[in-house]
Order: sequence, then C-alpha cells, then structure tokens
Amino acid sequence: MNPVTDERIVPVTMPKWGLSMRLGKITAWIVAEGDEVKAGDDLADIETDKITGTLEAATPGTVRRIVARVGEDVPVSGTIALIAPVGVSDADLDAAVADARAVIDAGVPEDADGAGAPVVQTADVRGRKVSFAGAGAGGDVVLLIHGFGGDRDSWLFLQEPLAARHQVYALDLPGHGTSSKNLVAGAGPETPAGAGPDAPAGAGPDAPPGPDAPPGPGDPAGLLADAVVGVLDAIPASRAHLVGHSMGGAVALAVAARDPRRIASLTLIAPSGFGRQINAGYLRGFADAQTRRELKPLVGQLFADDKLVTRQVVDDLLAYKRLDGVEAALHALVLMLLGGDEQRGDSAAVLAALGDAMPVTVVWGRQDQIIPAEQAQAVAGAVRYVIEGAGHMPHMERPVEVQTAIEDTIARAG
Amino acid sequence: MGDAVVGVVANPLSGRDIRRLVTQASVFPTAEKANMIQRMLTAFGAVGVHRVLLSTDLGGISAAVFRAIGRRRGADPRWPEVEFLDGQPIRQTAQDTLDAVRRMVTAGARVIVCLGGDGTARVAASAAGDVPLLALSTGTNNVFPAVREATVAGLAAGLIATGAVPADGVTDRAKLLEVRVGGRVETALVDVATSTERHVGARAVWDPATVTELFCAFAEPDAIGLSAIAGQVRPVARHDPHGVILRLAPDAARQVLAPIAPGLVVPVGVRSIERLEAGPVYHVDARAGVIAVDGERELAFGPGERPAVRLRADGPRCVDVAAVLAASARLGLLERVRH
Amino acid sequence: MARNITYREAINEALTQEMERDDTVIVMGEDNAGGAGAPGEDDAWGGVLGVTKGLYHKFPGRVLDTPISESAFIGAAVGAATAGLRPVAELMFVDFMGVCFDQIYNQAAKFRYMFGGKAVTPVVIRTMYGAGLRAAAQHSQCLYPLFTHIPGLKVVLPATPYDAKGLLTQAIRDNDPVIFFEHKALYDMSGPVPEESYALPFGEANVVREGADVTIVTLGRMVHTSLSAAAELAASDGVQCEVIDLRTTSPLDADTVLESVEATGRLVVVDEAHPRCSIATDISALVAQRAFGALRAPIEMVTAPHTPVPFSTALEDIFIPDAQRIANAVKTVTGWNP
Amino acid sequence: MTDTVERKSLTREDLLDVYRTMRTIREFEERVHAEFATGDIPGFVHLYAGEEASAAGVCSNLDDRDTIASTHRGHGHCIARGVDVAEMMAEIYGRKTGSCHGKGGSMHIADLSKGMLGANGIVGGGPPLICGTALAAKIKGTGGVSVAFFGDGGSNQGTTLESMNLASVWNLPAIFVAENNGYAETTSSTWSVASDNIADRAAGFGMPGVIVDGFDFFAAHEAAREAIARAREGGGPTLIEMKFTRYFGHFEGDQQTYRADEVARARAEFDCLKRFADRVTETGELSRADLDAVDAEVATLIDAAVADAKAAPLPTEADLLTDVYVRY
Repeated sequence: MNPVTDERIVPVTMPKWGLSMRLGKITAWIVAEGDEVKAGDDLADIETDKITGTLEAATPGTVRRIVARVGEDVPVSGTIALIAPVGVSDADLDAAVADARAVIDAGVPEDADGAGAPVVQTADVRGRKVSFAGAGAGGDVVLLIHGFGGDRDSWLFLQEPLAARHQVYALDLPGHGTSSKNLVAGAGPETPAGAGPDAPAGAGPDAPPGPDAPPGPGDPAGLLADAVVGVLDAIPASRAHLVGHSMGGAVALAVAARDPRRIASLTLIAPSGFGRQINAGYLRGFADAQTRRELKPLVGQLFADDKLVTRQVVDDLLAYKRLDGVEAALHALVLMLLGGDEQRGDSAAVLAALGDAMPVTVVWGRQDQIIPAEQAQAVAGAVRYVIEGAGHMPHMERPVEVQTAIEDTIARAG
Repeated sequence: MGDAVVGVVANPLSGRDIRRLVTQASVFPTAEKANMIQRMLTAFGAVGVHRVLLSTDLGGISAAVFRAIGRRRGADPRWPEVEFLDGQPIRQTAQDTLDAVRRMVTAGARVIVCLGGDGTARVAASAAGDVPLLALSTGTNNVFPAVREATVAGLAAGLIATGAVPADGVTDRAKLLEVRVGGRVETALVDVATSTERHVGARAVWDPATVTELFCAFAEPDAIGLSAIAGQVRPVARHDPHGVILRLAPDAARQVLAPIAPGLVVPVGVRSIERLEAGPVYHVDARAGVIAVDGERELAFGPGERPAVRLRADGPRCVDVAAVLAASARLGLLERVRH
Repeated sequence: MARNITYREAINEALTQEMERDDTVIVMGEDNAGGAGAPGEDDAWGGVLGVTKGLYHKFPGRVLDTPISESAFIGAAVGAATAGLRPVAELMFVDFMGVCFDQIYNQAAKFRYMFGGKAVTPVVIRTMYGAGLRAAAQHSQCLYPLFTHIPGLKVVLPATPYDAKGLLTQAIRDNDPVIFFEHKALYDMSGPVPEESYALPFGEANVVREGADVTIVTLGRMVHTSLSAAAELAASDGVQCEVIDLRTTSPLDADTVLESVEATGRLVVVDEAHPRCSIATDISALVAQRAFGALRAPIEMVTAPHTPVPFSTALEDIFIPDAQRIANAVKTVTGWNP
Repeated sequence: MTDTVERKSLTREDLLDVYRTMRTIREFEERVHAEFATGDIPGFVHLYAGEEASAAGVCSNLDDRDTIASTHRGHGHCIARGVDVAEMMAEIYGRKTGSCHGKGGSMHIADLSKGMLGANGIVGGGPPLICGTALAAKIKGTGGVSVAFFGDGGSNQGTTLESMNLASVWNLPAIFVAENNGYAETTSSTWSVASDNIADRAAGFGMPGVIVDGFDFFAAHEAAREAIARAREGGGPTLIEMKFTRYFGHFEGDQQTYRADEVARARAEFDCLKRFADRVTETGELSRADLDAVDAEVATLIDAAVADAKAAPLPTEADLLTDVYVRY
C-alpha cells in the first residue's frame, strides 16, 4: 500500500462471503460519489458464485470515489470505493484510486485466499465426524452455531469481520453441512439402509434410500450439544463465546447449562424454545421438499426481502437435502423441535437455571416469519436487539448490526 | 474275382455319453471321424479298391465326406466310388449301425471297417458274420477296437478287399460272450456285468460298488474299464480259449485298484475268481438289476428271470493290420516300377 | 462444501461408494479391470478410459472382465439383476448396441410388463456416446433416441460431474433398467462434487441459466455449448436465454420445459443426435402440442446433420452443433415476424 | 465352492411326482392343441408334447435355489418347474388371472418366484440370462444352478455360443440343454446337411458335452443329475443334448408337410410316458393303479383349468399402462 496515502481515507473492500469465494461482482451501486452514509447504510448489491447480498457501510463518512464498475469481477478484499471526510484532497484520493484499479485490473492472483483463509477441520465426536472452520488469531474464541437445515456457510457475512478481533469458529451440526448425517440410532458408519430388493419378488422401496419409517430412539438434542462441546475440545478452547441461531440458540443454551464456567457469553439469534408458536409448516415443508419447485417458496419465508433467495441458494439447499441420510436427520429434528404444531423445547427454563452466570444477548428480526419476534420478551435478563428489515436470518440480512450485538456481548463478558 | 468292396460304418454318437460328465472322458469330434474316413478313401484308392459302402448319419460325418468327395475331383490317387447307404429312416440309435452292416454284408463287402468305441464294435460284430471286421477306435476309452492310424488301417482293409492278401492268414476269430434274459439275447466282445442299478438310464457303469458279477471274455492288465479289474488279478489273453468270472463286493477283503474309466481309479472288492469255460452256461446269482454288456447297461431283469451267460469262440473275424502290412511287405504288393 | 473433481472421477466415486454401501452391486465389461489373464498388472486399464480404475482391487470378485461378447454379458447382467444382484454393465461404445440390443429392448425392458409385474430388473448399462474425438462413424454416435423410444427403459445423460455422480447413484439404486450415457468429451471436465453419496431423482430437468427471452432445451455435452452461446448473446445482443438441461430423456420433465416456453414464447432445442426421430423432434412435438398458444415463433432445432459421423476434423467440427449455430437459431426465433 | 453333492436316488414319491409332471405336460399340450383348433386361443402356441422326459428329467434335479430359462416352446418347462397350471391356461387365453395377467401370452409365461425366468419368444434369448442368474448364485454362494433350454435352432444363435463361452470363462454353475428335435423351424436335418452334433461344440467351449436319448426319462435324469451336481460343486458348465422327435408341428397350424409319418411312429415306439410307465411297473416301483389315479387327477386338473380360463375376466384398460416401471 502507498505510505503517502492519507489515513483518513477508508477503503470499502469486496467482502469475503464464504470460504470458496475468490471474487465478487457489483450488480448495482446504491450510493453515488458525494453521498453521506452512516454505519449500516446500504452501499451496493454484490453477486458471488454462491450468493447475492447487499454490502453495508462499516463506518460513517462521505463516498468520495466509486472505484469498481458494475459487472466487473473484483477480487476479495479489493477496494471498490473510498469513504473519506471532505478535507481529504482529490490528489490523494486519485492516487488511492489508481492503486485500487491496479489490483482490480490484475485479476485474481492464484493464492488470493492464501493466508488467513479459514481451514476446514474435523473433530471425531464418539464416532461421528463434525466439521468446523476457524478464522482470525488473537482475542477470545467465538463459536457460531447455525440452525435447522443450515450450515457453517450461513455465517459467511459475519465470520470474516468478527475474525478481525477474535478467533471465530463455525461448525456444521450433525446432520448438516459436511458433518456425519447419522442422527438416528447409535454412532454407526454412514450407511443408510440399501434400497435394493433381495428376492426378485420383493421389490424394495424405490430410491431414495432410507426407509420413511420414523428414526429410532436416541436424543438428537444431546447429540447436537455433544458436537459443540467436541469442537470446543478440538480447538481447544477452555472458554468461549457462543452465538446460536434458531435451533442453534437452544443448543448453545444446552452447552452453557452443561458447563457454565466454560461459556463466556451467549448471543441468541431468534432462538427456539422461548414460546409455543412456530411456523411448523416451514419446518415440515423443508424436511419433506423433494424438488426445487417445492423448496423455493419455503426458503423465501426465511428472509424479510426474498431478493436473497437466488436460484443458486435453492440449488445448494436441494443438493444438501439430497445427501444420503439428510432426509432422515431433518425428520428426526422436526420430531425434536415440534410437539404437534407448537415448539417443544423450554429454553426459558434452561436460561433461568443459568442465573446470571454469563452475559446473554438476544437478537431478533422484526419481520421473522418462522419464530415471532415477540418471543424475545421471554429471554429473561438478556440485552435485546430487534432489527428492522430482517426476517429469521438477521445474521445474513443485517450482518453489521448483528456483529455489533456480538461485539457488545463479548465486551460485557470482560 | 468280383468287386473289391469295403464297408465303412461310423457312429456319430460314440464318445458322447455320461462318462464325459462323471469321468474325464474326452469328446471325439465328428469332424475327426470324417477325416479318418477320407484318409481311408485315399488308402483304398491307392490299393485299387473299386467301391466303398458308407453309412449315413444325422451327426454330420456322412455329410462331411459327401462334401469332401465333391471337392476331390481329379486329385491323385483317385478315391474309389462311394455309395451312401440311403433310403432308410435314421433313428439315431444302435439300430442304424445294425442296418448298415447288414446291408454291407448282403452287398458283398469283403471287409467291414467300423469307427467308434466298444459299443459300436459290439453292434457291428453282431451283424458282420464271417466278413472280416476291422474295428478302429475313435478315442482312447476302448478295449476291443484297435487304436490305429486310419490310413494304415485303410491300406490293410483295401489289401484284403482286393484279395491281394488272403484274409485267412491275417484275421483271428475273437471270443464272444452271449447273455440271455428270457427271450432277449445280447452279445459282448469284452465283458458282461450284473449291475444293481434298477434302470438302463444313461447306460454307462462307473460305480464299481453297483457291480456284483463280472464275466470277461479276455482281461488285459493294461486295459481300461471293468475288464481291467480282472486284468490285474487273473489276466486272460484274447487268444486264450477260456475267460474269467469275478464276484465283486465293496467290503471284500481283497481290494484291487483298477482304472475303470478315464480319470477314475478306484478300489474294487473281489470276493471270488473262477475260470469261465467256453461252451457251458453260467447263471447269474443276482435276483434283479441290469445286465451291462461291454460296460453299457442294456438288459433290465426282475425276480424269476435268471440271466444266462455263455462264452463262445465264434466271435467276429478281426483283421490283424500288422500282419496284413507285413504280408504286403513280403510280397512287395505296394511296390511299383517307374516306366 | 464440495471439491472439484472430473466427470470421470465422479463416476468412479459413485461406483465405489455404491459398491461399498451395497455388496450386491457388481461391475462388468470389457477391460473393466483390464489385463485379466495377461501377465501384467491386473488393474491395467480400469475401463478403456480409466473410469473403473481401482475397483478391481477394492472389490475382489465383483469387478468382472468379459470376453467381447456383448449379447452374453449384457444378457448375463440382465439375468443377474432378476436374481438379486445390481449389475453395472459397461457397453463400451453405444455404437455397439447392434450386437446386444435384443437383450436390452426385448428382455430387460419387457420383463416387468410381460411377466405381469412380477419381475424386478435393477440393471444399469453404462455406455459412451458423442462425437468430437475423431473416432469416426462407428465410435461417435449418440443413439439415445433409440433407447428413449423403448417403454421399460430409463435413459440418463449427465452433463456435469455433480450430475454424473448423483444420477449414476440413483441409476444403481433404481429398480428399473437404466441406460446411462457418458459423453466421451466430458470425462476430463471438472466441477464441484460433494464427497458424500447423494442420488438425483430422474425426470427433473435442471435450469442451468435463467433468462426471460428464449428457452434453449438441450442435454449432455450440448448444455455447455448452449451456455456459451447464451453468454455471447447476452453480451452482444442483450438477449437473455434460459438454458434447460433435460438430464433424463425417459422419464422426461415436460413441466419445466413447458413452463419456460410459456414464459419466453420462443424455443430452440439443441440435440447432438441426428435430426430425424430425435430428442429435438420429441421436445418440439411436446411443445407444439401442449404450449402452442404460447409460441411467438416457430420452434428451431439445432442438431447434427442426417449423415453418419464424418472422420476428418474439418467435417466433424461442422457436424457437431456449435455455439454459433445455436446463436443463429436464437436470432431466428427472436427476429421472426409472421 | 461346496464339497461333493450327494446324488440322491429316486424314491417312490419322486417317481410318482415325475409321472404326474409328465402326464400334466402331455394333457396340457394335447388340450391346448384341441382348443386352439376351435379358434378360442389368440395368437400362436408352440407345443412341447413328446419332449416331456427332457423337462422332467432335468427339473426333477432342481430345487428352489435354481433358475431355468425356456424357449418359445416353454409350457413343458413351466409345468416341470411348478408354475401354476390353471394360471398358465388362463394366460394362454389372455385372461387377467393368467400367470402374467394376460400381458405375456404362451411365449412369455414366467414365475420368477419358482425360478422360472420365462419362456422366450426370441430364439437364443435365454442363455445369456441364465449366465446372469448363475453368476448371481455363484457370487452369493447359494449353490444354485441355472439351466437354459434351447432348440437345435437356438444352438446356432450367436447369443447361445457366446453364453457357453462366457459360462466357461467365468466357470458358472450353468447347464445348457439343447432339445434337438431334428427340425429347426422347417429345415429338416437330412444326412446331407452338415449339422454336427450340438454336443460336439461343448469341447470348443471347454465344457463336457453329452448326448442323451430324449425319450428316456432315466437317461435324461441321470445325465442332468450328474451335470447339476458337478455345477453345484463348482465344476462349471455342461452341455446336454437331448435327441428326440416332436409330435406336433413347429407351431400350431403348421401343416408339417416336411414330417412324413414320423409322428405316428415316434408316438408308438418311443413315447416317453409309455416307456416310463412300463419301466416303473416292471420293476414294481409303481403300480398301474398308481398311474391311473394320477391320470384321473390330471384330467380333472386340466378340465378345471380350461373351464376357469374361459370364464376368467379379460384385463381392463386400466391394466394397459401398469407394470411398465417399478416407479417412473
């Protein structure tokens, strides 16, 4: 970088959304040169091979230069705009623009995701493989726990920014991502029941494999908590801040209840178990959906603005749902989460039992169509954030505000 | 002197019975039998045979020879005229061989060559009467027919047919075993056995435990088949006037290892050994079972039907190929003067 | 979540994982292991293009080399399928169907119906197809329309490594006879493929590119040719093409095709097979019959010509439908006025 | 593979079963011959009368581990394998209650649960299939054997020759039974036609080939018993050639101009049922009364089968589109 550049110039960089992202493309600029922005204001719509999303301003100031053109491929962390106070000279800005242009025009160097890129590791938790990925050095350990049907990529807008000051890990819960899918009886190898008929006469059930019979005994909630503890042991982390979304919130609470001293703070995002009401249709629909046509409208319900629901997002979810064992796992979780059409768990009681062992924060999207935001009231003793314009996925819809909530919670833990 | 006529009968079904399954007996290909006949035709032509009577079959032997004659045209030495015995329905059973040999005898054949195994030789012999018989073996699982190169056998048969070598000095009368069951009569050239099997079925006998009595016209120590049992304990030569009777029992004290079929060398219990005189009738002890002639089950018999066996000296007049060719050498019959 | 592997590796992985999961799965074909009986290394070839490499040692007794007797071993695979095995037989080139087609269309395809629903014949026949490798007329044909015509057979044509693994896994688990077409030119193409097993349902087309102006229905290798045509058209003329990869011609996902044509009103069908009685004519008839009202221009078909596949590079390159011909067809339907 | 297999001899019950099977085949085919003439039976049928000893001789050695595949002349093999006779008759009448619900017809009668992989309208269609079932038995170690029946016509089909070679190369427990009735379609086998013994070809494929008198049940049974035991012991494939003469034409309605008087002669002299009855009564294993009782039983069975078939419902339009796929 050019030492001459004025420190007051703040580069707006192409964010890294997801492990495999190497470049992004601006599909539309929302601001223009000269606009004033506050932290959290929308700057530009960005599209990657995995996802499209809106980049928000991290710091207040004036947009003095737009560097990247619409439709141009920009490498991750390449500068796409410059925010600077009115006092900074045009000459300094133009110099910074030239540097930024050089990076964009050079295209993506081979090892663009070299240093600091999160490395995928696996922990063996009583015979089950649990995948997790960490980023960032120093600071406290933060473990991000996704919800029903999600995976560690759902934290792609948060993990990188949080990693600036903390060691941030995200895991795939059993039955999700690349972790073992076998949630049902015992920790066995990954062989779902073959569908092959043995005698010519008896035609076994046609593919997909795995009988439709309800899963056997075994306690999925326990298995999920074991996985989180397993990852903490594998890092290793004697003390960690937990961030749990939806079902992941209940799992975070369960882990905290097991070993309160080990959990420094809890940030619960639209956590399950704090009320009876839930969009049971979404849960069952997601577990049962077989085709893109059935899945697309369901995924739309997760977001306040379903612009985020691109074909690629639906295809990725469909690809996940077709992995062997996933259908059985999801049905087991639906049985765990629902009693009839209502929520089964009682997170409030778990939280109460924790007393004030650690600072607790709850974050909810005002427009959450899965678990109503009113249930935030039931999270006793927690600092509450209700975010406008966010549905059930505030950590993807409003990442900057969720990041703020997490940072505050970590600070309160001291 | 009349025409020098040779009869040739070939059995397309020989070498294909169940012994291919229960032992390692080989399958003697039809094409090879056809080749043997063609080699003989060349030999016959060389020594001046006028006519050959050839049996017809549905197995492809006569067809192959028929096509070969078509291709032969003027090749040297010229083949004699070949007449295919036609006009009778082919039943693909032993009856075909009997019918062919009888027609050859009535047509004045001076010598009859039969290609096959013991079974074919046995049937041909029963119809050949006094006409000299040259039994050529197709395959190695045989006792009676000679294992001989067809061309040389052809020369021998041809020399007899043309009268160049008088038959008397070069043929030997073989012994014959006659077995009667009620009104039915069968003859055997090598042996007659009583089997405890209840049905003729697949004919062959390969389990010695089922054989209780064995009558042998002759028994050579280097034979294959049931007579090999006697061949190891009481050998009898082809020219000996008598034969031998063995009574067998699996649990008999005296056990002898015998090659009773290709790849089948098994211990056989011998209870008693008795000389078989030519002429007198011997009755079989067994009350029921099947009589096997030359190792093939043929006559089933029940209680009250006591099969009778008799050794006779008036079997077929077998051509001694070596003797014929030795005579030809003495008489220079195959020598020619180049002009 | 998924690493990049090639189309060939994806197929090998599907075979390996299914053989690990179900010991009734067996693999047979000419040189599937390779070198049987010959003194050299046993797993010499692992299939003529290495697709079955490594299976021989991993699954002793379940990877069978065969003499060159397609009727016998394809028929044997069909017979074994009725007796509790799940054979994956390889007909090296689909061009060889002539020497074993009776065992496929008269035996395997008809058993269930002919025997009143009593037979189950879970056999998979993998085969290579497609031009472009200068293999000339008897090693470059498509021929999938012939199999598509036969009731009782399912016909599958993966275009990407991800689809190849998922569709082959489904084919092996499927309880009906499946003919699995692998394009020779795609073996070395790589793409993201999850490590874990997964099965893709038959009869679900894949919209590989969204677009509002023209619907391009295609399959197999032509999916990639159509995508490059669509990219050119978007950049040059701003025409947005929706590219639909059929993935299976039997069963056929008619709804996705009809839905798209009802939206765009314009259809181009791209099919590497010959023009007569092909998938192109089949889709055109379907749309003409069930979405005629939506059509704003006659249907365009881009296919190989009605000739055997030529050998010389100059001819084979113009034999195979290319992006330019597809773009021309798109321009024809967009520029058409009654 | 397995140690030596014990060769069981035929008990009284076995012989009675054999006679019932052969008599059932004969009566079934005679009745179909008669009914066909009335025009009630659709399509065309090929009858097996005269060759009963082959089907009974082979199938009396099989058990439920084994599989057979037949030819277009398959009624005898179906009955010998235990396929329901009433259902077979209903199938020939194209009725819903038929073995294949009326969708297969005479040339495709099958019952996989009985190890009957179907009659086959394609000459030489069966041999590759039984290589497969034999391979399955070998891989699963069930000790099962598979038998392909084919005619002298089928013996010249590429599929048959390829299958015999494949069975040898893979050392499969497979038995190839060539039922040589001397007439492939109408090309009679005269002495000038170069058709060699089918059994001869076995040597070329590295397996034993035996010729059996097709009119003698005991000869057929013994040869098949040894071949099947050999296959169960891992000895590999065998070719058995049954030699006999068909009673009826190549297909019903075939005027048999090419056959002269052979049928009458064969019926009288070589009839396998008559010979079997004579043999078992001579040895006292069965009595004439036993045989007559079976004859009566079979007569009522066939009468009932025809009556039921004629009264049975035809398949409906709804049946047309079912059973094409397991799931589409």
